[in-house]
Amino acid sequence: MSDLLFFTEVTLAGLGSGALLALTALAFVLIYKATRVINLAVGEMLMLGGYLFFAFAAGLGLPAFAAIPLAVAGGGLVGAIVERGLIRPMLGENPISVFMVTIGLGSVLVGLVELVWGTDPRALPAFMGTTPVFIGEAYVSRKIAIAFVVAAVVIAVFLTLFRFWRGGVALRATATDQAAAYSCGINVPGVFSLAWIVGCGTAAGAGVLLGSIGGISPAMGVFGLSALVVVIVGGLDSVAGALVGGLVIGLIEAWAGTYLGGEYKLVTTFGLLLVALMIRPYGLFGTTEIERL
Amino acid sequence: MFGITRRTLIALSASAAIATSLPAAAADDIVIGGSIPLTGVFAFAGIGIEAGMQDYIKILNEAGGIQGRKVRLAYEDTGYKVDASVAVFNKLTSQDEIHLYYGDSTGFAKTINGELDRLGSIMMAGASFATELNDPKAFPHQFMAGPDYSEMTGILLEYIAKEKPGAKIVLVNSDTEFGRDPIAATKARAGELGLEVVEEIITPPTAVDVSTEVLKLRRARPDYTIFHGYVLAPLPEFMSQAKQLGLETKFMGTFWSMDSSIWAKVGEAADGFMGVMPYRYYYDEAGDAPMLDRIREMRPEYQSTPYMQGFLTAMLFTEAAKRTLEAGKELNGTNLKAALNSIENFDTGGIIGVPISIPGNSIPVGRIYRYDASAQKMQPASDWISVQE
Amino acid sequence: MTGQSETGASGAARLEVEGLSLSFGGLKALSTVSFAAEPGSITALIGPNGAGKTSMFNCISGFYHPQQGAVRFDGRDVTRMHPPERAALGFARTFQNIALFRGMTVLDNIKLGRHAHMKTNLLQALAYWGPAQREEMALRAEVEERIIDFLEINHIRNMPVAALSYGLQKRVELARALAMRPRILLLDEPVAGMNREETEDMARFILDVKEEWGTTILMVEHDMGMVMDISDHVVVLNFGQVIASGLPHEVQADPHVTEAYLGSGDPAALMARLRGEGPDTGRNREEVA
Amino acid sequence: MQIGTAKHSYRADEALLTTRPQRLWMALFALSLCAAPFLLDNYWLYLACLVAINVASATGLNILTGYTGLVSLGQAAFMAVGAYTVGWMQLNLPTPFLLNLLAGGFTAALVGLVVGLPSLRVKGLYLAIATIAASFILHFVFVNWESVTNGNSGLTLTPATFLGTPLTDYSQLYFVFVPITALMVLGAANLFRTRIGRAFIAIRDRDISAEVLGISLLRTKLMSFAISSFYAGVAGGMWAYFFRVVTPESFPFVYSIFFLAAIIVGGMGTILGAILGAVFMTLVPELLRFGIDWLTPVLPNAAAMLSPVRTIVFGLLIVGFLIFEPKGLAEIVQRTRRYFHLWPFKK
Repeated sequence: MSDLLFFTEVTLAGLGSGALLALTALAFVLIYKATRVINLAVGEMLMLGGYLFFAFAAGLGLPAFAAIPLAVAGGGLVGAIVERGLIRPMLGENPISVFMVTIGLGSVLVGLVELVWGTDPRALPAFMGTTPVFIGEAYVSRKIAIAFVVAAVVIAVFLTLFRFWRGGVALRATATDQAAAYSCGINVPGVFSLAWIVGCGTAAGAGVLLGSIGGISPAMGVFGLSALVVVIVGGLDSVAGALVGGLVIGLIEAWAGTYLGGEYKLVTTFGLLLVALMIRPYGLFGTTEIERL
Repeated sequence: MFGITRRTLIALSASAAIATSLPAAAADDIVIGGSIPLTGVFAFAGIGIEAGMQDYIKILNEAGGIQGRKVRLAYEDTGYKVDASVAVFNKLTSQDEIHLYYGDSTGFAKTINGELDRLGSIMMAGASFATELNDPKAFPHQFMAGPDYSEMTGILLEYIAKEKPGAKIVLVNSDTEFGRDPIAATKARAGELGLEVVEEIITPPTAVDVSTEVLKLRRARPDYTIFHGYVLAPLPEFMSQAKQLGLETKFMGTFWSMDSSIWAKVGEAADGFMGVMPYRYYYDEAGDAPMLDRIREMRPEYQSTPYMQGFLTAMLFTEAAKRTLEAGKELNGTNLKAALNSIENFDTGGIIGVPISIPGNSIPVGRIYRYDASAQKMQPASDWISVQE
Repeated sequence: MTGQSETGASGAARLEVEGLSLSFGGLKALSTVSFAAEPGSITALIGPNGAGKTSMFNCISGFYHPQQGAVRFDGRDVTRMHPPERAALGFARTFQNIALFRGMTVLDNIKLGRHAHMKTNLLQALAYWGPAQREEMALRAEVEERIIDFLEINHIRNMPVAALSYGLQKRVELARALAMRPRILLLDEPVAGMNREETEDMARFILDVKEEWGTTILMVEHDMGMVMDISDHVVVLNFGQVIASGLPHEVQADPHVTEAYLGSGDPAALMARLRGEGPDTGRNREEVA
Repeated sequence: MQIGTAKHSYRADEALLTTRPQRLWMALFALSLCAAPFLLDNYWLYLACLVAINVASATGLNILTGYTGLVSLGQAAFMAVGAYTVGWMQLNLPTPFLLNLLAGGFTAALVGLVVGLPSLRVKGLYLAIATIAASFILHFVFVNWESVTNGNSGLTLTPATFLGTPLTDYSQLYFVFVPITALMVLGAANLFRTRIGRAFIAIRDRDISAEVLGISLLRTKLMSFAISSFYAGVAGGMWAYFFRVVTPESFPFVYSIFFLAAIIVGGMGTILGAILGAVFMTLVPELLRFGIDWLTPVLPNAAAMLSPVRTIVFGLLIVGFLIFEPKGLAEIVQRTRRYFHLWPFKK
């Protein structure tokens, strides 16, 4: 096989996993944009999404087209509960404290999942088919190809909504200036809830995709850390940043994993993160926060 | 409901039922201590191990115990965390007089080794088959109830060399202590046997998406792919993608990947998976295995490979204790280990298909099995292979 | 840095600003501003809102770096120095919006002022050894006897700053600035947001500082009554330029000044303010939080 | 309340323990620490040693995060640096173990300085994330720098020897660890009586006005990083002598979260807080173990619930304290003290 074809295939695989990263990063961005909270529990929400799908599809025997929306809705519901129960009481507190609350929340979610479903890794019921996909001569794993398409569509929908839909505009306004948005009659608490519902729902959906590729386990939340790198590189408050950052990190991980070895994947990602922090602390597309005297 | 498997529930309640229905402890009980992972990433193994040990102890006690003394298992969950295992060890050894101990991980075996040497009163075995532990000088009070990881891959290579001389091999290992354990030994042994290792793939411990690794595999086009350092994931994804690509490679694994119930859940993609297994399977109908008949009598449903491991470990523990007491010696680490090493051509009741000897810290025998998806069973693909020198 | 640190603030310094220009992007905040604060005197910097007073202060304390011109401290060019170096030299300042450390007690806040003049290193600090302990004890004694007594804040020394009234917080900030052994004291609106009584107290303390400590004082202030009462010298800024300077009564009579103030609001109120009448305190309290 | 005017009373006023009851309690506490090894069984001694190690490291993190306001999720990685240094020295050099511990501390401090560099550019959450990145990079170094770290299998240490005796059992280690930890805690307490400690707090509260007071942000933040990682390094060194095996998997990322949780639960920015937090967070999972023992007769599968329940309790403690008692256990202790201070005169 030619080196060029191999490179193309690796690149395509990288783009595919990059799309998954971007989708997960989107959950970070939505929540951060509206509420200025870095939700480290996004990884665990993703895991929960995988398990909810598992429960609906394997446990209750529902077909995939019903189980997927239910899993996403379940994620959204948990998001709503978390926002009302944990995040709103912390409004106005030090952002670090809120960040730590989400770490605690992540731990609780992992424990609950272990309690209910045990710790064995499981495979999700297959619903994506098995025929391999070829782009030209280049092979792409079918699951990865599907994940790429789904992630791309979802991100495109979000970008459109942000621009044209009232709720999206309200979210952007809230992100820019909460007080001003409030005085313009925007229901700011409503926007907060909405952002958490949509963000956690998105994470749960990403969990279904990820779980169908690699199986589910209570430890799969670590994927959230890679997505965190994506948002830092892309900019915490930028949807476009999540998209570009996700693809970039996906590509770099794929190249590093292939040409250096699998053990270099994480270290390359985090090395990149450090460089990004030193050069552009607020990300490629993020808004610079101005320090005030 | 919600996909909690029946097996898990049964195993949990069974283990707990046994734990609660313990007869009142007598003062001269022989206590086997245990740091056992009933939860955490290795719970699947811990639950089976615990059940296996309990069952053998039950059989033994029903037959009168050891010189009239009952045997009892005192264990706690560790969640497969080294510090928790050490805490459990200290708690249990503070509560009971313990001479035999089951440990749950390589990390624990190494960590507690100094304490074992200091105490001098305990012989330990466990769930780790780490090559490093197979060294009677460095680990004089420990052993493993099977071949170490390098010996396991050695058995696989032996088989490959016979089936297809000069075969091309790819090694896939997880980037953990467990995963990297046999790499060096495997490469050396492959060279000796005239096999060619064409690619080494290391996956990050948290890898879920293995597309790029599969591409590497495709490029290397091996005859055999040997996985080590995993229980299940990401093997099925490797195998189904390889099948999609029409790769001819045969996939192989080591002991902890060999349970047939975990492959049953994978379905069709699992067909043809091979690996090395030191024990017989629950459903093996071989005529020379009275212990398997006994197990099937006690437990009508399938028991996992870790169950067999626990069962055999308890058998060897108690055999060593019996030999020590029969020789009129004190129960301590050194005497127990000496008694264990005196085991020669020992009949395990069919748990292992050949008589075993334990001159050192391991039992370097095993057999190649192949998974048959239609029967949902592992079928023997070779005879018993010994790599004892 | 130099010998004066042992003898306290005896060496009042001369501060000179020469041809200073500062712009943010295209916006000119200051253009060729020059003035001087003479040793041991009180100089007030006044001007309507947006005249560039705070920019000026930030240039002097080293937060902003002017594009042109120089700040001289006793003839030494300090324009490029970082704030901590300036502090070591004898610059001390208070902030318009109180910049006390709210998690600490009054005493610790004041002690912090001395930071740059202390020598305890990490090892000594961890062990709290002879030199470290001696230095801390000397500081405590000095703070107690020279500053806390002087500013009449004995009763609050162990209270957390956050629990104090606004006026007292301003006084603690002054105390902290004094602990810095200032050779020049920069006061950014020292009486903003205070009531009449608090303002009078503060004015008295500022005069006392000048007399007892002999420190050079430069202040920005909106309360004209107070400015006219205690200043030795007044500099008026408007649109980033000096439009007048001189003795208080001279400045008050300057038509440019009147015009500058008239041009920026309600004429009657501004005239009254310029004359130092009425209780107008310039800012409301919410803004200060 | 006027505290005397005579000069010598300033010293009394600045002492760590100012009242008689305080000194009495401290003496009692010290006495019970000395008596503990003779009263506790091996299991509790093991826990006591572990607590000592965790207190030392949590105190270090508290200096950085609680007092200086720089959030770090890299404490476990710094401990690992200390542990590897000590392990390597123990195996390759004839140096005494106390010197090795110090060297572990200094190496960790050096690494801490480098990791602290981004703190000049970024702060708050971004810094926390930079420390996460640093810990993953350090992990990579531990796995791949085989000549020093022995790769994935790690280092297996010989026991420390003190005055010719190998320190192997827990009571021996206890008598080494507890004084070291006590010294470290005392050092931290001292630090906040001096200019350096005050500068840390100033940076946490308002870094810009700290600069005007002549506090160099660069130097001070890095100093805080260095001290904090020094503490972690020494704690990691003790850890190495305690477990005697150091592998890349010995100091997982959740261990860093554990320390952050410990100072949140104990109380950020108080010496007492780090101690209480580390003790509490180390012992709670063990106490749950006993809870499971009692529950087993009632709830048949209690044993299999221990680990998930521990995970849940760990998370709930973090969340609960942040929402309901953000100042942590230290504040509860203070409240109790005030209550009893007035009791029985006032309800």
